[in-house]
Amino acid sequence: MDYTLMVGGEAGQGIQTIGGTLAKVFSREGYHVLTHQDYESRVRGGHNFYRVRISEEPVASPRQGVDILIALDRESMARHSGELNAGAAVIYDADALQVRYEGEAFLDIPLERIAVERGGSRVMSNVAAIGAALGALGLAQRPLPEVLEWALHGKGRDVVEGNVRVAEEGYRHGSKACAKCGFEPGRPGEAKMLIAGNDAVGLGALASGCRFYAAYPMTPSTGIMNYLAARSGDYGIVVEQAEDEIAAINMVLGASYAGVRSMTGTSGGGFSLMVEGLSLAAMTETPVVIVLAQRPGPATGFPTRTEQGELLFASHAAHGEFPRVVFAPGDPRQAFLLTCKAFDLAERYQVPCIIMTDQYLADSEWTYGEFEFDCVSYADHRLRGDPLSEAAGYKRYAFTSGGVSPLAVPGASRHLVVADSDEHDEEGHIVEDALTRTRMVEKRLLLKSPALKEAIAPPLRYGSENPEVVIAGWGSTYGCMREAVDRLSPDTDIAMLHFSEICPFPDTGRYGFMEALENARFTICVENNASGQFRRLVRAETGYEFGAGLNRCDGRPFTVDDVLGGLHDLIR
Amino acid sequence: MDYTLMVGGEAGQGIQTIGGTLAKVFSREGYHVLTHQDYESRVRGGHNFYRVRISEEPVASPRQGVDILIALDRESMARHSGELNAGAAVIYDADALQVRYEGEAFLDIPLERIAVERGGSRVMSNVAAIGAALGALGLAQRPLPEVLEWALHGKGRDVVEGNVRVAEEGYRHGSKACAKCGFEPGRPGEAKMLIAGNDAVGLGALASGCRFYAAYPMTPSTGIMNYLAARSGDYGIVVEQAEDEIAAINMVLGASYAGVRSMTGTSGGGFSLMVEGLSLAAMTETPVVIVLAQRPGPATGFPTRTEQGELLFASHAAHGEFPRVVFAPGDPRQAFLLTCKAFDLAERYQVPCIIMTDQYLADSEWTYGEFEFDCVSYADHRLRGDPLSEAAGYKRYAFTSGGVSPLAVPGASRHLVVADSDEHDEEGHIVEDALTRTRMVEKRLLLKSPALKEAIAPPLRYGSENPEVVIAGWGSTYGCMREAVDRLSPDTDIAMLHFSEICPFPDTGRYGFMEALENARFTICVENNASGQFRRLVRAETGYEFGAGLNRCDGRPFTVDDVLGGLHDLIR
Amino acid sequence: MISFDDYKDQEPAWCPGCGNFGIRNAFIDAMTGMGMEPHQLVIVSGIGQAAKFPHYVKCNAFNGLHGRALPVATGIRLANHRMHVIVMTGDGDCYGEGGNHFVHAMRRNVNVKLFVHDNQIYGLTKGQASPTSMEGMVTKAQPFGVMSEQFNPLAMAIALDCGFVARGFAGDRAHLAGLFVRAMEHEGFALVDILQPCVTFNKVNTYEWYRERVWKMDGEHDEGDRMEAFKMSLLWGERIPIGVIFRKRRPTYEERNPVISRAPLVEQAFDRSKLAAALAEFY
Amino acid sequence: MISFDDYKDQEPAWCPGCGNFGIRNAFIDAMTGMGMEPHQLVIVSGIGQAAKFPHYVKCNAFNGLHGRALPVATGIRLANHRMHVIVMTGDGDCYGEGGNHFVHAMRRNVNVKLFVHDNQIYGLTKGQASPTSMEGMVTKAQPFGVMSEQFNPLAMAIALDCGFVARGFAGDRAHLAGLFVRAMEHEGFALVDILQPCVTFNKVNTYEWYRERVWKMDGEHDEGDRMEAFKMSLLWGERIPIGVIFRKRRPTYEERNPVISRAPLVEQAFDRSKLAAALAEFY
Ligand SMILES: Cc1ncc(C[n+]2csc(CCOP(=O)(O)OP(=O)(O)O)c2C)c(N)n1
Ligand SMILES: Cc1ncc(C[n+]2csc(CCOP(=O)(O)OP(=O)(O)O)c2C)c(N)n1
Ligand code: SF4
Ligand code: SF4
Ligand SMILES: [Mg+2]
Ligand SMILES: [Mg+2]
Repeated sequence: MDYTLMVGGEAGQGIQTIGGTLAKVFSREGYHVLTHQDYESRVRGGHNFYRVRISEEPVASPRQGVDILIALDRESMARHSGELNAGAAVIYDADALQVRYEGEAFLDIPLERIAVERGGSRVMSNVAAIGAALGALGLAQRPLPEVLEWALHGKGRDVVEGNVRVAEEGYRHGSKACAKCGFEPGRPGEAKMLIAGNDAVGLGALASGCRFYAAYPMTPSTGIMNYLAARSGDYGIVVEQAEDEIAAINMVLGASYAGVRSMTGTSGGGFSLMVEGLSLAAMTETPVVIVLAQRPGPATGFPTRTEQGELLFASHAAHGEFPRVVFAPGDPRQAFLLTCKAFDLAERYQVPCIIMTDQYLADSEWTYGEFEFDCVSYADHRLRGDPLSEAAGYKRYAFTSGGVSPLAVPGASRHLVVADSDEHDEEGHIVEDALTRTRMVEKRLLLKSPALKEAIAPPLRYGSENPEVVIAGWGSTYGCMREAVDRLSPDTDIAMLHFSEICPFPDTGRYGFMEALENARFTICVENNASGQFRRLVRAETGYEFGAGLNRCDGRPFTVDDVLGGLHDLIR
Repeated sequence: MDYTLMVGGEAGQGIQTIGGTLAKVFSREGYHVLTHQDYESRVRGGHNFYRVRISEEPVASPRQGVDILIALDRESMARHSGELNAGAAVIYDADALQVRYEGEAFLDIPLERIAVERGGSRVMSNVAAIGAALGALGLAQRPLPEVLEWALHGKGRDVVEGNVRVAEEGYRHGSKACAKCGFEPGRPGEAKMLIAGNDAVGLGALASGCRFYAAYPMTPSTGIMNYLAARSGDYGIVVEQAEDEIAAINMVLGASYAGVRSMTGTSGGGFSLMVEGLSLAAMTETPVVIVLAQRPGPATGFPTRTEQGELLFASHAAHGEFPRVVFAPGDPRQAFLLTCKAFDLAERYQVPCIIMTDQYLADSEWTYGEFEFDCVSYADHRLRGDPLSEAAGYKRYAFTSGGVSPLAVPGASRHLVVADSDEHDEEGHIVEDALTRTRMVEKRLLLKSPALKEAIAPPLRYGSENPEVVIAGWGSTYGCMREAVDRLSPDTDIAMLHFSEICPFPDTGRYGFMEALENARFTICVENNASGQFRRLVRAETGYEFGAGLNRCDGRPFTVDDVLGGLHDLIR
Repeated sequence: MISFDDYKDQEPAWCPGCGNFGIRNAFIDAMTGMGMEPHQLVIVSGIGQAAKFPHYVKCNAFNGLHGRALPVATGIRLANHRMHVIVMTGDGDCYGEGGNHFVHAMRRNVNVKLFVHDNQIYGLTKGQASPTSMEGMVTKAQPFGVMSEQFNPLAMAIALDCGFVARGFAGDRAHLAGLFVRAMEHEGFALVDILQPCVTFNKVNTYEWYRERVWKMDGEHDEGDRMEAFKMSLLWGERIPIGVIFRKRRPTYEERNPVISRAPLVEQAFDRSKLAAALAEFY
Repeated sequence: MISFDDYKDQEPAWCPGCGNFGIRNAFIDAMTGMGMEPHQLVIVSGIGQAAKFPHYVKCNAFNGLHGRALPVATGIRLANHRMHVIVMTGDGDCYGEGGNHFVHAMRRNVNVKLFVHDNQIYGLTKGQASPTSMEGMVTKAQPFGVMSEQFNPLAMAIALDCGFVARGFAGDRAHLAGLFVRAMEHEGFALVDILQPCVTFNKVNTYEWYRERVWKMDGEHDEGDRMEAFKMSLLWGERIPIGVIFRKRRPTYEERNPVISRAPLVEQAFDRSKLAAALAEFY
């Protein structure tokens, strides 16, 4: 079984409710799920859709084609009926859309009537649609009540019961209308967790002991603020909406200086405003984690869409020279793990760590058996408590062999902690002399860099051991590349190199990944941007030139089918 | 003759007056002059110095060693007496410094007494020092009165006359004290122009018809604002000090949109704040010239010192993908010419142009016979007047074969000019669809890039035709590299490649400069930074790896002697 | 004569019932009433629901970055002060991200009209608090309710001696159109803060909420008296005054700057012959 | 007992005679007078002559970016509100580059003390106009004289309902030290704008100029009356009032935010055992 459901309609029609609830039902039933959202920069109207792919096998990428389309308006029909797979079904309410579609695929289900009759309110027609889709698919309706309770949490027993009645009736209709559809629901498994990229970053922050988050709202990063704000009381996190992104990063640096783990998140425009603060983090050696959730630029661009257009910017951002860490997770699990690693490295080496996501990853949900919390180690790298009080003397920027100076918590002892944005001496006071400058550059940049590089894992290799074709990429193209390898293997001798730890660049001396590229006949770099930024980065780091690039810059994510099509054209 | 004079003392003691006036005297007498300043981030006290190198031959770099030291305080003696060349002279006032130095070199000249007795005021002791230095050198004192009049312009006849008397008396003393010094003044020539990097950028702006300059003060870029502000009345330029750098760049974009050529200038920290605006310039296709006068970072760093630490930042700055031009002039003449070229390209291709200087270049003065104004062509690339009024229709972002759409002046006709930061259609209105997006990326980025690359000149080659050693660099290392080539030729078969037009990278297919690198035995990249940014850029652009790098990151510029020493160590 | 329909452009992407429609209508009324033509106007905006305005009204437009409309407008005016330059912005855009420009634009007194669609919420980003959100309002980003003092743009403008300070209400088209006209007629920087219901995210400050409270205080106080105006600006509760609160003629930047006091910069020809003098300075 | 000398650190790089010396002396007087010890303080500053302050006084310090001291101070306070957090800043730093943070820090009412060394000029960058420069002042960057209205930080603070608004004078050490003490004692955000002669670049507002005008108005008006305070804040001319202009106790952010109302964040242990619950939400 490998089906794609799509919910289409205007903003404000409840597309997210339908898509999100369906995804939850499937994951609870133990299916593998992948969702992804396409929405416009408006609050009502326009055209949005939500895709849910389900399978008994792990899924990692959206696919082209739709098996069940829930069309909440005519526009959805106009735009998406061309995408229907053979045997697809379309759920719609002819009365509501005031039009009737001909053809076997089109199942007219009186969603609004069901809602009014069984639930007493037209708004519940979304729940009827959920039921109808499950009925059409022939999936068990068992988990529906509990999922509805989850979705409506806090809304009271009556509301939930009304919704359950509506869903059940929708199910009956869907099941009947689709009696001959031929969907084969597959075997349910153990309940899985369902998590989106933004939430995974938030969870990683929780797991790392993040205590302070300041940010300014900006799509697609806002979900992280929402996640943490909702949990701020329970987990003891101060979440502050700053007046602008400049304030956000400076607040975060203040909190970090004061002794707590701190993070901010934004998108490209906000990140642009933050880069002066990034440079300050570097100079003061204040740990900070910054999430850069990319969207298509330049400027305001496509605020609700996806792109990988800021790799080179993030890698070189801000004035002056300093080391940094740049991660680009490929899926929510990586987002979680790399967030934890970012907090650790930021504090251990007192450098800024940037986590790059994008709208596609931020908003799309994946299923997992579980997250390995235990593989995440936690260590407090700060100097506080007795070791601090008892220290014989303290200098914030003391020279050490590895360039890392003790990071004391101010106010926790009589020692004074002086952080300075100017070039400074070991104590943190302004200097003008050439010698101290040279030693400080050595300390901050030259000594720390090798240790940071040491901490960077090699790219993920997946596929053939001795591949003829290598596809490489970074960040959110992980899933579509992985599935492309699955589909082409073993007919094609293909492997993937996925880079999620990008800066410092993984050590080519220590890891053998460059050989795979050098020995392959075709090497293709897959990027969700126009200019091939990773290709350029690899050239800058290694001198290696990819054979070709597969690029997309229309604001939409790659599907596995796009990748397969692209490879087909390139490999000949 | 090749002498270096140095004036040392505290901030506020008049070092700039002495150094600047001496330089003017020399350039008026037709000598080749190169000055450079070293000052701290404070207004009084500390230790500053001003170096003036003079020669009958062109000079392009500071040298180590001092021939005449004017020591205004004891600190100057302590710091610089070790730098004295054989036969050097030190001018000081034992009474003022309350100490007497032993040795032939030390010429005690009663500067304050001369000032009081001849001029009536102790502050004129600086003028006495100027006279003394000229006397010691044995230079004609002829141009002194007119230079003093220039330096004291607007101060009235009496003041000038008093100063002239003091200078003359200083001259007599210096001449007498240095009777046996052995300086050989060389032959004077035709008066030369003397110009610093910042002024040359300002002059380039004037020559390009720049009408609007908004900026926020930041060392070392402030000189540009001062230059233009002083001339704003005469040349019809609005110079506005913005509340911050974000306002500055946005004002400049507003003025440019409205139809006038506009520029801003800043240093690294301010540039960080401007990058969101840079991205806006790109998306709206609004012409803009941005001067980035570098200083050592990160953060506040060394505010009054020099570094080339922002090449990769400027080349990749801001969110989203877009073309840009980056220039890095090597001397004031190049600064002038490239500023003119930047204005032209910015308007012709409607892209942002960044001119990178640094504190060394911004503040140091060079002499030239004259500037070639005529080689600077001026063309108005905007659509206005009758051609606009008579246009049949107007779309700000009309698709064209080269990606460049007509840039109309709003309000100059009934046509509406709509500029948009969101992804937009040809008329400038917001869109959400994939197709328009793809075509706009093509227009802005893919179509314009080749034309821009076409406009970029190759690096300047200097030295041997078939060099065994190639030294390469960018921006302000031009002079020290050039002199190093002069000094090593012909014994060493050496050439220089100096890059002043960096982004887009000069076309390696069209120009043969890569062969020089590939055929050389030693290739060395000279950069005033720690990490070798240009080396990395060349790798990213061409895959080529330099044999070695010669770097300096202590906030001080290279001297030709540093380069010679470095080459000596590397070439063996 | 220019008509309402001549000003119509793209179909607005605002939610049905949004207060922005009322503002748009009042604006077009004011412009047509004054006989202003689209090409005489430049509307500058930032990012937000309010900031989409110039796409829905015919005009020259610069739709720039979030928070940065005012400096762009300033640049336009300084380059060409024959144009009527209007900023359409939201409360987040203008008082949050753009707060610093708000302060300094008033000090400069450039002849720009600032019309703030103040829905007391971040609309486009789906309902976070804005500087003008009332204390205690709960949102996804403010689960404990807004803890900061509500920002008072009018009091601040009076403190900064802004020459034209007014408040309008999106639900009163005629009154608002009248304010727009008066703002346009004022020589100098003018602020009109417009109470604008956001029917989707602001469930506190609804049409009804505003209707119960707005009070047309035109004529009730001396518009030229800064102290009285300040007092008036502090009213927010049972009664919320709308109308012109403060008015004062101050010399504009355009009048003061000798470079442009005669003619707009964009109309001044570039005289290359002067360059010889510029070069001569360096000898 | 802590003494004056215990607070001394590096030798100041200010010009001889600079008003900053007076501020430093008054500050140390206030701190020693209150028995405050250096490790209990964090001084946050931006960039400028004023902002070098924490290098010249013993304390915990964060000398950050130009204009950005307030958000850093806010972050420090929110992470550890047992620390006394003081911002030392200049008029350009705070009202120019940092203007937006000035506005919003007052709204937040975080318990941070803001001491602005107001020399009405950009000192460190050699004499450009600052927001508080008086109209008409000629500088290299303002050859036609300052054309913008002089910024009035006190009026603006009162408009924003800041809980402690005062003006001091660097030339009156004892009075200024008293203001510092009162500001420190106030529960909440406090602004002290300090008239500070810049002997090098500001040739208008000299010691003499200030001395002829400053007027200790303590006791002359009701500090708790916002209208009276506003009126007082507008005085600038023959008489320039110094002292506490406005005072009002408002709940602080630290008191309102339930996450930290009991204990500072930095003292709250990280409880990893709660993570299971966080994970469970995703099933
Ligand atoms: C630098 C930057 N930060 C954040 C955003 C995201 N953003 C877009 S609109 C907006 C706020 C909108 O609020 P408001 O200005 O009140 O306008 P409204 O939508 O309420 O009319 C934000 C935060 C952005 N586009 N750019
Ligand atoms: C982002 C940025 N812009 C500009 C500067 C340059 N700069 C340093 S201090 C300063 C102004 C200082 O004025 P003020 O804050 O009044 O302090 P003062 O020196 O007068 O005490 C400026 C513009 C900077 N360091 N960073
Ligand atoms: S979200 Fe609010 S402000 Fe935005 S269009 Fe809808 S109603 Fe209007
Ligand atoms: S320049 Fe002015 S403010 Fe700066 S130290 Fe000197 S006198 Fe003080
Ligand atoms: Mg709003
Ligand atoms: Mg100042």
